Amino acid sequence: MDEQRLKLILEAALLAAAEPLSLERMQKLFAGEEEVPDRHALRKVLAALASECDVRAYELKEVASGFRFQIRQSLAPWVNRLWEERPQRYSRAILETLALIAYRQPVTRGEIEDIRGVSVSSNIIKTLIEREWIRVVGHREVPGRPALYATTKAFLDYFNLKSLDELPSLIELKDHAVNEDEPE
Amino acid sequence: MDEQRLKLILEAALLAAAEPLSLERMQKLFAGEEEVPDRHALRKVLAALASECDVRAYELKEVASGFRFQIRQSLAPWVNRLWEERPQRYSRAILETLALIAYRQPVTRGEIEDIRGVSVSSNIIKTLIEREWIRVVGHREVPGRPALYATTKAFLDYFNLKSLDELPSLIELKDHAVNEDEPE
Amino acid sequence: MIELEVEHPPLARIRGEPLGEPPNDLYIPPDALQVFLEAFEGPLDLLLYLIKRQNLDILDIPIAEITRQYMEYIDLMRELRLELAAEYLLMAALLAEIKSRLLLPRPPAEENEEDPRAELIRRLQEYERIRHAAEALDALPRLERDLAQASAWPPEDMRKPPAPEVDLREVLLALREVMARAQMFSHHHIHKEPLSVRERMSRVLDCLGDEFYEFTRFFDASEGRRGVVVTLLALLELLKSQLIELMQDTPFAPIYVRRVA
Repeated sequence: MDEQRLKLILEAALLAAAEPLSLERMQKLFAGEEEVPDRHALRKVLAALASECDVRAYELKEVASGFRFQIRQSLAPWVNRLWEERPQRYSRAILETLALIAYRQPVTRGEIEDIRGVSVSSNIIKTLIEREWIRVVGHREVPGRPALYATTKAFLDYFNLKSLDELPSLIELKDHAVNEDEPE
Repeated sequence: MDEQRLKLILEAALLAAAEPLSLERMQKLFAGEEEVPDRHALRKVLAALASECDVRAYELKEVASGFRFQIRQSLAPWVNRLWEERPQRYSRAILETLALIAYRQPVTRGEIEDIRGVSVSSNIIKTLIEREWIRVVGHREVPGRPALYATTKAFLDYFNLKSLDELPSLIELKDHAVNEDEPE
Repeated sequence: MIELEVEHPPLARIRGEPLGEPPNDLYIPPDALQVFLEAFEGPLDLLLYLIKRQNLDILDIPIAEITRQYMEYIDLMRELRLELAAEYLLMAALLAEIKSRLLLPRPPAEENEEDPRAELIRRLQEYERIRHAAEALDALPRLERDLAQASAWPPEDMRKPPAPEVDLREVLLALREVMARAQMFSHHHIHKEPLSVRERMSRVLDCLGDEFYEFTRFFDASEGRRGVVVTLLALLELLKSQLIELMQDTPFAPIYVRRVA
């Protein structure tokens, strides 16, 4: 693969990923192709990408878990204003998906769809994974090998739970309406 | 503010936003500064940004709710390997229902059923609403007051369109010249 | 193969044969028939298929012939006791009606009466346009499949757009709603399933990796009786859903656990 092409692919992956990419993960982009670039080739192309950024609003950074493009510090005052306006909220679809993963884990996307009666978009799964509330713990051995999702320690921490057992059981949920005025 | 600086700020904001930015939202980036660039100035800088992308892995695209940088389609095969989840495929039933709503909006479920010749399951409507591709824009004033559905900006954004005008045109209808002597 | 037969329509062969004997050009292995039926989006779709397959013009459908072929599909589906949506039968009735009206000699006074096929043709055309539109829509480049929004990490010492705050009660309310919708509350076995078992299932899967794991290593005495029971239930549940398997070479030898490969 010529260097120009390699550079475009790495640039695309880094900008699409929204998280740092390790060299191993970059190599996986070429899985199944005749020629997988070695780490040396990757580093060379990354160096070229980094120097091209000199005139741009972002730079290539290497952090513990890999490489990422990052907006320059000097532009922070303007970028900050982007988030000032709207406090974000999760959609009902995200909350339902999260709840189902908590209660039915380990569970596949298809199984969640069966219960919800609605297809679950990949974005929902991606959002929850990025938030580090769910992760893939395995694959169901059926055609397509769908990923099995489970909640994480970070999920428990966020909601201040010691274990999943502290969540109300389904029967409790059904019988007692969730008390809106429950003290924190 | 000089044009070079303006360009860097817009580039930063577009890459930080993770969703399309409208010209209004871009102007808000300069709230409180002596000089807020007008729409004309913004468009000029956006055009410059767009042409600089020619050699890069991404392009500047205007969709219904604003501008976004997006990875070129030709690089999708590599980018898609980043994620465990395959992008969702949509069934013919969903696509036909969506197409009907896009081309015939505002339209009721009954009208969709008449044209497709089959009943439309509520799951299909629910999925489309949940993806925020369609929404209820009113009710037809007939018995039962059925909901009228229309497509959203999110639909246009998702399908890389700026307006409904950009939808592929419907095939021409041939006139029905009835053949009186049907052989039988 | 179908195209070849269209050139020499095998129609005469079929005529007179008892229904339920699938004619050659229609023969579909029974297993495939359900799939086949699902492949059609309804009677209009099936009709269009029959018309296109023979390169006929929608504007000039030989009603009698198409009706006959349509009925063969319907009978075949009934024969195999496939559940047939009412829409298919409605269309069969409509075709039969059009056919009979075409066969009846028309009194001269009604010469300028509309062709009985007109309404059907209009519907077929309209449906065909939507079918094309759906295909065109599917072919458009779209996010997730063909495009991705380009984004970069926010500047140093700045959080990403603040992640939404979520109240646990919101999650529980969402669950209540989805469960009520799916009527999952009526499933008895779910009530009694302690969540700790689900949690343990995730943990077992997580630490299994691709290796063998000795059965007893999953049990931690410090968790007490309750912990042991939870682990056992989790292992049994995983076994039942065929996510893990147990192995033992000889009686009383150590039991090993591994992922189902």
